[in-house]
Amino acid sequence: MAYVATRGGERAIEQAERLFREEIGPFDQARVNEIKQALPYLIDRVMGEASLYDEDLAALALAQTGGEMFEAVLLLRAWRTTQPRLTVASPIEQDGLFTHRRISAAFKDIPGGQVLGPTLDYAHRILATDVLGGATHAPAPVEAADKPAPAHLPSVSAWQAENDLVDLPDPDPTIGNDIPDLTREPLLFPAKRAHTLQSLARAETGGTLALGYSAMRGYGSAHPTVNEVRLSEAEIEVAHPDGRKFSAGRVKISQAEVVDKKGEKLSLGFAATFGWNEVKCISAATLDLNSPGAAKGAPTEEEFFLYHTEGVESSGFCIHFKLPHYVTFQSSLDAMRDARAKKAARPSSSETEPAE
Amino acid sequence: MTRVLDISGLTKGFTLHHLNNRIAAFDDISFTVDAGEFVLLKGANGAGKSTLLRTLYRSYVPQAGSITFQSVHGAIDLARAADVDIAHLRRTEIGFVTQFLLARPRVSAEAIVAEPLRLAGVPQDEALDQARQALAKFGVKQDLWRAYPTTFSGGEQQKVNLARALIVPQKLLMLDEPTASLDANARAALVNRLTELKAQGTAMIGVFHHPGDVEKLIDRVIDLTPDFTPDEEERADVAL
Amino acid sequence: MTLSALTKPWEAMSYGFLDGSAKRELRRKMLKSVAVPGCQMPYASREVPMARGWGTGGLQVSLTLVNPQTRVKVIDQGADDSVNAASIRRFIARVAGTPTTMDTLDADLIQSRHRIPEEILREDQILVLQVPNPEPLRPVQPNMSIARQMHADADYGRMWLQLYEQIVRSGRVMQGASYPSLVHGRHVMTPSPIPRWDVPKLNMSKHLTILSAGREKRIFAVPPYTRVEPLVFSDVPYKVEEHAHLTCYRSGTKGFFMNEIPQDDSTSAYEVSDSEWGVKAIRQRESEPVTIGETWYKNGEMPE
Amino acid sequence: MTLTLDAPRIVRTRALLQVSNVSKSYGPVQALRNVSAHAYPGEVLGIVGESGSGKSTLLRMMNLEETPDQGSYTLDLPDVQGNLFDLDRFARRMLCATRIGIVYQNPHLGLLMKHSSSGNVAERLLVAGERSFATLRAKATEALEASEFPLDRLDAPPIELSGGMQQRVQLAKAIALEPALLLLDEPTTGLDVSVQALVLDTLKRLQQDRKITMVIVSHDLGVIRTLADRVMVMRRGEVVETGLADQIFQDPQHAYTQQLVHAKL
Amino acid sequence: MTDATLSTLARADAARLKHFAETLIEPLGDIEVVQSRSGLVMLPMRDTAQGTAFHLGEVLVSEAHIRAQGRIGYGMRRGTDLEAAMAMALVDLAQQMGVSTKACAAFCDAEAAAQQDADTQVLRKVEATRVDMETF
Amino acid sequence: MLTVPTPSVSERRDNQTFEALLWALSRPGRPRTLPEAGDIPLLNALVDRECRVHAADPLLIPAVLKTGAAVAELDAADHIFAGKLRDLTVLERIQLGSDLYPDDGATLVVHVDLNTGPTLRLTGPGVDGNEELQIGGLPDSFWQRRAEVMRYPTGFDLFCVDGDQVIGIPRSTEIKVL
Repeated sequence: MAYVATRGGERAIEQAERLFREEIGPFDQARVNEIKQALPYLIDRVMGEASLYDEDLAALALAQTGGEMFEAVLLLRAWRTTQPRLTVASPIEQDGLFTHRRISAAFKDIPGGQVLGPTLDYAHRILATDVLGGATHAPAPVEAADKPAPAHLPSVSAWQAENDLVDLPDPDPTIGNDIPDLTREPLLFPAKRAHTLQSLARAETGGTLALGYSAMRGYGSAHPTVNEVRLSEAEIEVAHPDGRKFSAGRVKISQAEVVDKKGEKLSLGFAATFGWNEVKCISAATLDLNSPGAAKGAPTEEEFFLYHTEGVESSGFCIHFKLPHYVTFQSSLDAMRDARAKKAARPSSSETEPAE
Repeated sequence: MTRVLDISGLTKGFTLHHLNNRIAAFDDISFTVDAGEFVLLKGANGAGKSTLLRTLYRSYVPQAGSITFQSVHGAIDLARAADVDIAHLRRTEIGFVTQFLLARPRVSAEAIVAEPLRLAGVPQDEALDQARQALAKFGVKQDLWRAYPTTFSGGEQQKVNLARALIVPQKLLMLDEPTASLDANARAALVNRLTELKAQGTAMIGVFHHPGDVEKLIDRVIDLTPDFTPDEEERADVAL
Repeated sequence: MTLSALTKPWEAMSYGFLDGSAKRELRRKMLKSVAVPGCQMPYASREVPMARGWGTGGLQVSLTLVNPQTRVKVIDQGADDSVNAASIRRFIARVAGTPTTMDTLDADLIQSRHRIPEEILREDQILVLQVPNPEPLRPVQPNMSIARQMHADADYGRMWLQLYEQIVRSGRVMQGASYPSLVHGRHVMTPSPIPRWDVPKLNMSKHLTILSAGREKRIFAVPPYTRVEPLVFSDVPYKVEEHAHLTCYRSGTKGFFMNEIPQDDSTSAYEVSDSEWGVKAIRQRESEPVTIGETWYKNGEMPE
Repeated sequence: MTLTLDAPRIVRTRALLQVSNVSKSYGPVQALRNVSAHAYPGEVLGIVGESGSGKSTLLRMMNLEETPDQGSYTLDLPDVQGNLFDLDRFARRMLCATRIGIVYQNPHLGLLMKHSSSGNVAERLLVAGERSFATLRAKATEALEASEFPLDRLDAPPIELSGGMQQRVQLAKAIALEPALLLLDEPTTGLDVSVQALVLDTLKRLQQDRKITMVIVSHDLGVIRTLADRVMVMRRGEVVETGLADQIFQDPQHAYTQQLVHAKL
Repeated sequence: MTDATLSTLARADAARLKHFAETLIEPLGDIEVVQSRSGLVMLPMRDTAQGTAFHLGEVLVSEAHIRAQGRIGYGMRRGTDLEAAMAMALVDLAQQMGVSTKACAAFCDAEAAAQQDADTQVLRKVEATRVDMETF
Repeated sequence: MLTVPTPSVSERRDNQTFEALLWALSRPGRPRTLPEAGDIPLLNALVDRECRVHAADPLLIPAVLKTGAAVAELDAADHIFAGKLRDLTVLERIQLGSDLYPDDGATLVVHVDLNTGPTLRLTGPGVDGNEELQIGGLPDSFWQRRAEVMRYPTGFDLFCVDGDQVIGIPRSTEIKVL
């Protein structure tokens, strides 16, 4: 072949990926296990945003991407596409949750009590620098109580409903395949509530916090009070072919309920996600609380926050600007040069002067 | 003579809801007016003279009786005629003259005088021409014709008003103290114009503070005393 | 017998990466988008192992269409050898075992970002265009629900107004790529960010074009022999880029869309954007056997 | 206590606009109750009433932006037949685009604030199908000129203009296609008094020059008095009184109208 | 009501479960494998504000579906351990067919007790974080 | 990291069926060959648990259920396998979508006899100029009624199946009966 076009692309992309991977180095089952054990909250965040629950795969994704969160989430999301959907579990009900942490800011004490569970809320945020000097940081053991806490705790809003402070909803009878599914149906507006909550469950934590924070600071119409925050484990209730229901295991979930105190009764905002991630749930619940009646284009408007907290889409769009755009750029340059030439050739007149 | 107006049993009073009060203005009035006839309404201050004029013009709605007007379209009862018919008659057959001009910003004196002609379908140029003649007759100086009457003195505004109100020859004309505080020249011009209109057959009903101004025109006097009067001050505003 | 003998080996993925239900949904939506040319059809858009915005929409369409016999060509900015094109081509071949080609004439399926090849596509070829922003109304109406209603109403006044404004401000229509075009006289579409040069190639073409936006989850199509009319004023004609007179400094070919290559001496050189066309021209010049197809543009002019 | 009026006998032309027995509820709130209104060709109908009286809802219905629960709406125009509330979205849009102009109190509702003023006017022509740039430009200029808009600001975006100028752009947009009906929703509310007078004057002039039928909604009696031939008084979704403008202002019959007029005088 | 035995098996220690299930294969005889795969289970949750059921996401599970003499053995567990799911199905099948009944029951009881014990340990620690609100 | 997967038999068949359907709908009036005769290949290539299907022939229902789709009445179905049409009921009840969502218009599959019956002249997208063909086995005035019930872009899309031959007629096609 006399002429060979420069085919640098193929080689370059191969080597570029190698360069990235070289820095991370080899990874194996041991590294995956280490990540899984050492970084459970990071694992939770990846599982939540990927909306795929499996600690091993999440740890693998983190190992494979060197902890690049957006890449790790994308890996898991994409991998989901190859797996068949086997069934839809029964909806998780709050009163069936195996609860590790449950607090409310609305009352000093609540039925079932304020149970702090695992949290750093009151920890002194001091770096354990002595570890760098060779010390081992061993956490002090929990002094377990004699009696176990009740596994299931009542909901704060149930008490509020009994006292006519809030209207509790009629349970939605939708189950199984009839529950709207964002991953199979396009998101259209006004969004179905099931789509909104599902989208928030898989939303990117930082983006959700940013928009939720804007609503908390005053760009929303309602000021949230945390009615209830829970960290718990939920059973995956599925059915044997012969009809017997059983739990196929447990997954960690977090949920938040925030409350607005305007009007005659309290109104509630809600969010939940896979894994333990309180900040995301409180932010998302605040968005949910503020979305009714929000102005078009406001951060609390459902179309705005649902589109802009979708991490895989937003990060993908952001990095796609690195792709060559020289054809479109050329097309615009052509128009720009021609417009300039036209302007130079013509005495300026008020009729065609730019208005700005 | 041709009958223009036949008023029969006309009654008007005012219900003032906020005072929970009903005030009678006049009761069971009947008279007729012929073409070219000038009727002067007389009576003590507040005897209902202006009220009667406005009722005939339908700025006030009568409560009983009839006002049969011989329009070019045939006889029509102004007490019951549809609003749209009244509006049409006001543009074509029935005029109302007061001493007040409702000037509008940025409308020249000549344009405001020409307006009734234009509304009656006279082409712009011709209407302006007639308007200038009328302004001249009422003694408005030529350099004011294209100026905005909003800036004029009261007296000058009144002249513009008369020129406007009398420019279209109407079949029936109501005159509500048009001469008040008018200077002698303008008063003469007014009388001239009214004489012209009377000769053309316009029937006129007028209220004059100084009836002497129009003495030569008066054919008949109708005395409305001793009818009770509504509070005229409160409703001093008059339509265009 | 042991437990491991009873248990099946773990299957890595399905043919063409997408599972069956994803393919079926895409098939249904492709049919609807052919039935209503230029109308954006919402679809679920699965996540694929590529970042959103890098051709995931086009990729899902290609993965649904291919079989092991489908000869696939992938271009980005007109070039087969651009990094993203190479990556997508490699991916399709890897998950669907398809043969690949760079020759437009050999391809059954062409997935492209931002260009339509210069050689006329045949009836049996399918062009898949990657679309970042499927909504032509977005510049005038960022709210997608309102924009959808505007399409439903064929309410395109704002679209025209945008062109009016550009002429008023700049003396000409400033739209570069993605020139809004009316399809079958009913729906305005943005034909992916192809240059103005390429839009007339969609009008009454012999091939089927499918446009897919993965991130925005919209798919639309231009069937063969369908009117695609760029929005223009009756007295301000449509203008393609002024590339007709430019010559490719590498292949010597002239009358096609060019890439401008800035030179050290602050001048510009030009290189034909359709890389394979350039390769063919060079081969022909060097007397190699090469089949060159008919081109849409002849001497830099699009025949009526 | 007043006499019942006869049907028109002299003016036999049909009303251009006829809204009949319109009712509309929003949940428990009855916004309009059995409301009828009409306007003859070239007539200016004024609608007054406090906020919440239903006057703006009625105007939006006349602009086919809302549909009542019951009632009908006709326009006596060639090619326009039947109850307009029965028209589908398409037909409504085309009718509004070509035959009805509207000026909103809030210019943001009627204008694209960042587009050129001429473009705002041109948009209406574009919606109606005009596709020649030169014609668009000429007609937009003409309409802006007729609205007494300064032509040296032709391509300035409304956001850079004063409130009065913004209303002139709205007006130009509304009249660009010589509409049969011009709807004005509080067109001068919020403007300085002096600017208000100028805008009203432009409206009056346009009305006289072009004989456009107008419906003007305002809570400002001064505005209604300046422009309207006939006035309709609304309260709590109902029409309490209609009449010639001078009659409504000088001899209001209904207690509510009296209260309104006396408050103003 | 959920089936306690199946739930116990789904959470049972994978190594112990597989080890035990191997012992059931011989006595069970001919087994037809209908399904052995990994896949996703959609996990919906009910929103406490409006009662709407929505999807939290998908849980990766392994599934085994086996048949013998008209009976169905079924296993579904979290994770990609297809063998563990198969082991669960084998225990389920054995219990239905009356194979190694006592051993199965003993295995399940032991696992259930272990799980119960683990939960209690967790909840005792959780209880330690309860705030005593009667401060005066 | 992984090996190239190969298509299964069903994967291959669905792919071929869709290729034929897409080609046929893109070229209204021009027949295309399906990998197998009848409704089944269409059903398997297009339909799954997200669909609502109406099947006139009860013998088709097990195949529908196997796809996971719900069986639906005519006016709730997104895919209608009407078999041999005896009357025009289907045209009165079929979903046509809306201006907002034209894609909600149903897909209708009917059995016809090609090369018999009235001659039709097709124009519209996908047709180069015009296309003439004969489609028999449909009720009288089928084409007239089709034109009456649809207002573009709402409407339904039609596949006419004769053995292993399929003809696609999208809603955008205008049909004149000669």
